Amino acid sequence: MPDTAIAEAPAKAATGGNILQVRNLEAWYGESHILHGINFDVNAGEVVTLLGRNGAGKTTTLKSIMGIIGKRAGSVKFNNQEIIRATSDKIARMGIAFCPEERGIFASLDVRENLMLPPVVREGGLPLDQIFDLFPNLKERLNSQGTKLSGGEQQMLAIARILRTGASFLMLDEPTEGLAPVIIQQIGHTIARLKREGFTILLVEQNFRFASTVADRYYVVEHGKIIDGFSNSELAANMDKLHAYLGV
Amino acid sequence: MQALYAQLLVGLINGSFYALLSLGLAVIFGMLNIINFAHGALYMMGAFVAYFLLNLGGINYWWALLLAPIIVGIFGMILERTMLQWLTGLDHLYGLLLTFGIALIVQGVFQNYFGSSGLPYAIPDQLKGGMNLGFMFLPIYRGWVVVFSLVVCLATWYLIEKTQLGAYLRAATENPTLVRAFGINVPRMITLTYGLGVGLAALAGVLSAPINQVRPLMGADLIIVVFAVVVIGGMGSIMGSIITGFALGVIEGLTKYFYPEASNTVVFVLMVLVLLVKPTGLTGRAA
Amino acid sequence: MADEFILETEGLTKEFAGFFAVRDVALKVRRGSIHALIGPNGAGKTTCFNLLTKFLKPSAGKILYKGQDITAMAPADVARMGLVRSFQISAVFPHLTALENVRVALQRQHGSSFDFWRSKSVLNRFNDRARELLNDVGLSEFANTPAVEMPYGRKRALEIATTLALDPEMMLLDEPMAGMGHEDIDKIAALIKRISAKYTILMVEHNLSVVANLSDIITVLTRGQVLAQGHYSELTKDERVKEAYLGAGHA
Amino acid sequence: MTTLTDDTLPTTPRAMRDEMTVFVVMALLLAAVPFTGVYPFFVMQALCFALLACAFNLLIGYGGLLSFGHAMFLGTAGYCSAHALKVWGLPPELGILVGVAAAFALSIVTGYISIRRQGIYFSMITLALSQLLYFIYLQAPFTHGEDGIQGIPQGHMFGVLDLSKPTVLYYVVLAGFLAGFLLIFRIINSPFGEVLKSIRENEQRAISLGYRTDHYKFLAFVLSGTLAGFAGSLKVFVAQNASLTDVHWTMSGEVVLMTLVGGLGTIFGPVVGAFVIIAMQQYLASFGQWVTVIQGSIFVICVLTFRRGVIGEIAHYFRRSL
Amino acid sequence: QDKTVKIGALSDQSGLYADLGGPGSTLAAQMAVEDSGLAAKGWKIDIISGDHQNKPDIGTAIARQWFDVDKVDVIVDVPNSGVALAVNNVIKEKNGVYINSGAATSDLTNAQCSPNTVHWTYDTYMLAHTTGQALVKAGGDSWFFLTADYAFGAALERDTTAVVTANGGKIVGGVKHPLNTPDFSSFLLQAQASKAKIIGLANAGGDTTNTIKQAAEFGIVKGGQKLAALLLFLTDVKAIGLETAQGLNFTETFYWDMDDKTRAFSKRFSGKMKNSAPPTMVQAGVYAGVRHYLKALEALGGNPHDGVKVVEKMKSMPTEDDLFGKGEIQPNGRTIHNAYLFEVKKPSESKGPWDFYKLVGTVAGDQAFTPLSESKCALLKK
Ligand SMILES: Nc1ncnc2c1ncn2[C@@H]1O[C@H](COP(=O)(O)OP(=O)(O)OP(=O)(O)O)[C@@H](O)[C@H]1O
Ligand SMILES: Nc1ncnc2c1ncn2[C@@H]1O[C@H](COP(=O)(O)OP(=O)(O)OP(=O)(O)O)[C@@H](O)[C@H]1O
Ligand SMILES: [Mg+2]
Ligand SMILES: [Mg+2]
Repeated sequence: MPDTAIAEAPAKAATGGNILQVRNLEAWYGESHILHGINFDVNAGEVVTLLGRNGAGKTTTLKSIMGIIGKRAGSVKFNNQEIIRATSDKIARMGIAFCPEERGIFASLDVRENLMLPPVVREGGLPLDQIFDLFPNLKERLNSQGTKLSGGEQQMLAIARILRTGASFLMLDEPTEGLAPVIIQQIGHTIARLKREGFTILLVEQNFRFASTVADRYYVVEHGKIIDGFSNSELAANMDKLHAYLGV
Repeated sequence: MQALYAQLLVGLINGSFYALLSLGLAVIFGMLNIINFAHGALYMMGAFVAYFLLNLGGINYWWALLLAPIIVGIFGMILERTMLQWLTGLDHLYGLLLTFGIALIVQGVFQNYFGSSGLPYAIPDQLKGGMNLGFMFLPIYRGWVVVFSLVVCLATWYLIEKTQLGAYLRAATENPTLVRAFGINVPRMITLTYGLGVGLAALAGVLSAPINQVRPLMGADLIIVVFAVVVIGGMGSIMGSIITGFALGVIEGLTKYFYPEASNTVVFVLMVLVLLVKPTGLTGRAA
Repeated sequence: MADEFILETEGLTKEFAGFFAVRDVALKVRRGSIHALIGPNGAGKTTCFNLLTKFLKPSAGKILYKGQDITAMAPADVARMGLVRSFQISAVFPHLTALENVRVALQRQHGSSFDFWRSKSVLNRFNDRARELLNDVGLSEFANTPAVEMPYGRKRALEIATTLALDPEMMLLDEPMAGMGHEDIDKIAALIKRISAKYTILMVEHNLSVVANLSDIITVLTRGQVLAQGHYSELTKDERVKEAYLGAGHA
Repeated sequence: MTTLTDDTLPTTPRAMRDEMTVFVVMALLLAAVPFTGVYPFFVMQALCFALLACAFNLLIGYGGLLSFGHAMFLGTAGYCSAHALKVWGLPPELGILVGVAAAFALSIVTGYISIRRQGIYFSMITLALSQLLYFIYLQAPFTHGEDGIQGIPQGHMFGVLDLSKPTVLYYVVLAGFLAGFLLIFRIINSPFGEVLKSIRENEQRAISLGYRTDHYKFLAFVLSGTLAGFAGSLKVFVAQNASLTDVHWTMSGEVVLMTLVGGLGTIFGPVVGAFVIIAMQQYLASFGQWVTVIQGSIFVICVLTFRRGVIGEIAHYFRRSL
Repeated sequence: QDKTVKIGALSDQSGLYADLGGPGSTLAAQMAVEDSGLAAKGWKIDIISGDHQNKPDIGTAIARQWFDVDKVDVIVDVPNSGVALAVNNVIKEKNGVYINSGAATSDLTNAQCSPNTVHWTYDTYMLAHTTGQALVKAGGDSWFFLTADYAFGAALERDTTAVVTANGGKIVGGVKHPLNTPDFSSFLLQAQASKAKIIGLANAGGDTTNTIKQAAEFGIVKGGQKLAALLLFLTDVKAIGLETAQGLNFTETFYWDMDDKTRAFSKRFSGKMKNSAPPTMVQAGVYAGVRHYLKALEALGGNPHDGVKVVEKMKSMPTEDDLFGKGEIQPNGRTIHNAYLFEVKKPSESKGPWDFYKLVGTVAGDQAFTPLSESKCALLKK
């Protein structure tokens, strides 16, 4: 079965128009070829989760979309515009925001500066008070140095700061890593709410239990390829297969 | 006692050069993570550009104050685009060596064409003469240097520490890729920053042209002292280098009075002492 | 008493410019147990670890290890007494091979580490022991791979092997499963279980299933203070713990 | 700091064998110099700097510590040896001993002060210390200020080797260099060297394993400083003078440069680098004013195009450690 | 007889002294060879040049290599006292000929004199003596010294002090400043406060020019004090500019605009210089020294490649040339010729780009240089 067929099949079931279209995406770190032709779509307003084992290439996929991988090939269309050749600052300004797995909190900036750092690219971002509702810790530590936050607080800050920008397409790389269960639940609620407000979210998650509470559709990545894809409703039917893929 | 006041004031004047130079160095180090060894050479270029503007183009000191930093700044930006750019993410050492090489080339070329003893540059008429302060004769030009550099220093500090642009810059130092992925054209910003730092050096060059000889090697020895200022202030700390710059000028002035033989050494003594007590300089952020 | 509890703290406090990251914590870790430290983000768990291993100086309080006051010791000396930690972000020597990584730890105890005049081939006598340790954590095939080239989960395993090489009495593990796939989690959990027969383990972990399965006793920290302590089954019933940490959805 | 030596390959037994082979070839080539018509003084000078660069490399390439004041050991040993030879009239072997002992003492003092500083601050404090020393030497009567100590007698080593004969001097210098080189090679491949490498890789981790890392760095510093001093003492016999240039910061910079041109963190790189730079100084001398421009261009090209240095690039190409 | 000669012009080609020696010295040597007319008589004379970068070890390495490999017979110029002394030893060891013009240290013909060395042009003793004596006689009887804090500065100060006090003047104070100080205001304030009539600058190069420039800024000369630069070259005056330098007193042994002969030579010389500069006294010294050396070789009938022998011959012949006039080389290697006290012209008096000096006085060679009776040179105690 060709890859494209897998990718498109579930997409039809989803809502809204196609916002991101990835075709034959390949990527390299120096000499090593990591992505070998990734194909998938994301429709406006849905939450799509990439699943896969450690090192499958999930993060690399997000980075390639964002344009921060040295060498990449294939096609990535955002709102029908080809962005595979664009530089990452242009891509960001088109309305894609990325929250990296290593969080990327800036040590030389305090929490407030970290939060205010990403420029607003369009209307419609979350106002600060809402952000503080979501993450009360941040409000308390507003004047601390960014990297003096605890691991989990840094994760919150990393998510919070891209909600402000007004980008409507969010890519979150393992946002729950290192977070306490309470906070994970909160993030789940936030994602659900963002979705209601019209955000589109591409999520990478190891925590399958969490993903299942928020995602509309799943793709499974292995060895730099999409090997399967199904919607949330098909989840139960696919559980066995999934266990095999992820080694749960 | 009067003599002492005079020495303090004179020290402050020298301090303003240290402050301006180390400020540019701190901006460049703080933002680009490059130890700009070419700083002394660019300072020298600033003075030379002022000389040429006057002698070839008939452009006076006041315009030179504006134009020389721009011209040298553009030169710096070309350097950044063609060479320094390729060193992002590498160890400090490479930037240091590259800029050291650039300094040798620039100084060598100037020496070839203008010899090493230097060229004269007169004090602008408006600033000639001096005031008798009672305890000393203060050349007006020197007074102007202090005031002007203080203003420039504070303006630069405000720009970097208090504006959004400054936050971008600081963030880009740590993780340029990510900042770029937030939608900021980091390479352009870095180029401009380097231009700014270099422009500050050139500005100091123009300021010093009427006081010192316009010589190809005028910056070569200064650079080490200026490094020390930046280190004492805490690498990359803007306020740290401004304050240390002025303070060092004063301390050096006092040394010249009490024990002149040590006046070139005092900065290093100070550096050792400061680093012994505060391992990352006076205001340095932890490594 | 000193025999029963390998590590005790009294009134342990850490203040950062007016902010109390850890406040008045009294912790008792029983010899031979797996003791988990959980709590919401920013509760002070990592800070606690840093205090115990002397990477931070306590603002107040006392730390007793094997009945001895270690409050004023240097980090390396604490490690020499058999109290060894792992880091929240994995810590290996990236350009050494797995075998060399472990050997560095073995070498420390054998007193030859200042010998600059001897050939390093004297270190070969540690190879067998190093291989054994790698084998224990399932890394035999990686013995000659530089650590940089190893997958994330394997690096964590390597870190544990290195720590074991010191033959510690007590290990502090900071989120050993963070960022790991399910496969690896199970492997490491099994490993921890296995080594707990010989060592006392104090660990921080957010993965509740791991905490539930492994730990003998759990201390819950919030806002730098101890909120509750007990077995997993007891804590899940505790409303305060639910609110502060587990969240409403937890049964 | 890690980007400096990211390319370092793990040393395998095969790598050790490669290195020994190259060493033997190098030693033979150098031993043959007097028979080739190559000017021996040039080679001797280069050998002294090569030893200095190797000592420096021990600190940065394997300890991750960039000293920007290594000239102070070179110069101090030079002055002390020169003084011992000329004023006290000691025989060469004792003259060398005096110089090395002085460098040893100096490295203990400066190491104690600097070793706890990190990264760039370490570099700067070493620079500051060496500048201090520079000014002291400028003032101290026994150094004769900017005139330096001139016309140092070469004498008879162990009473038999007449060092005023170029060939004899050459082999003595060569022997000194090879001995120093082998010692460094041994240090790198010793149990101590292993610990040093691991500290460079991840200091926090090394501490958590119970290593008092400062002690190891200190020992590395003292070894490196003392060996640099040995190079300085040898140099006195070659140049027959000891001057301020040897303590000036530009000399410290030159050492960095030699090491970088040859290949940082490679065993043979500093040797090659020293030969390249010294040759450059010698043969470019006739270009007069353009020397600095040419030198500057070479640095720029080196940093931009072959950052691993001559040996580093070769090693990388063959995937060998050299 | 062997008629090949190789001359090595060793100078600072790129640093502080490049303008007063450097490529100009090489040119001067070349012109001396051409003017000797020896080529037409079957001699083969080559010149090579080198840059000692002001580092003694580079200087000695080059010198040694020149003798060992390039078979150089004579080394000329060598500014920078440290390098000059270091090279002196090598030349003695290799039995070459050393005609030093650029170095200031009087040690070359005093404590460290050598049978292979001739020191042309000037030295610290002569500078101190001539300038000091002239100024005290003109009424400058109280002195304050600004001294570069190293051996050269100390020597200048010591020698000048001796002259000043011997002539009835007194020293009211002094300050030692480190080498290469960019700012002299502190020191100038101290000099101003001392109320001395003469401020003696016992320093060189950039230090001197900066002092003079900044002294003008602080109104020192306007306030009635006089600056005496103990070592100043034509190129330094050029660098300071007449506006600032006017009225300065100092000593040189050669100035391009002395008479028809010097003007003719200078015209030829500047025509070949990149920046059309006339010769400095150091470059003139190289020319004169090489001319005299070649004369000595010609008198010997060939090149014996024996330094001591050639230098002995040079000493035995009186010197005479277009630039320094008549003179002699003393047994210690010191060349004796006239020294001149100059004053820098006002800008209004200057008629050309290099028209800087007014001659104020002339001191005969035997008055200006170290008397043999005071010399500690070992060659004199035969
Ligand atoms: N900077 C890099 N240089 C070279 N290889 C890399 C780099 N980053 C990642 N890789 C390799 O690329 C592959 C895919 O990595 P990626 O980070 O995309 O995995 P992932 O699916 O996100 O895994 P994880 O769940 O661990 O985050 C892995 O084999 C990894 O080792
Ligand atoms: N050096 C520091 N300076 C100031 N505040 C600090 C510093 N280190 C930690 N903190 C603060 O102390 C609190 C406790 O931090 P700690 O890292 O111990 O949390 P944690 O319990 O490990 O959290 P997580 O589970 O998210 O890793 C946090 O609020 C953090 O911001
Ligand atoms: Mg990932
Ligand atoms: Mg933590």
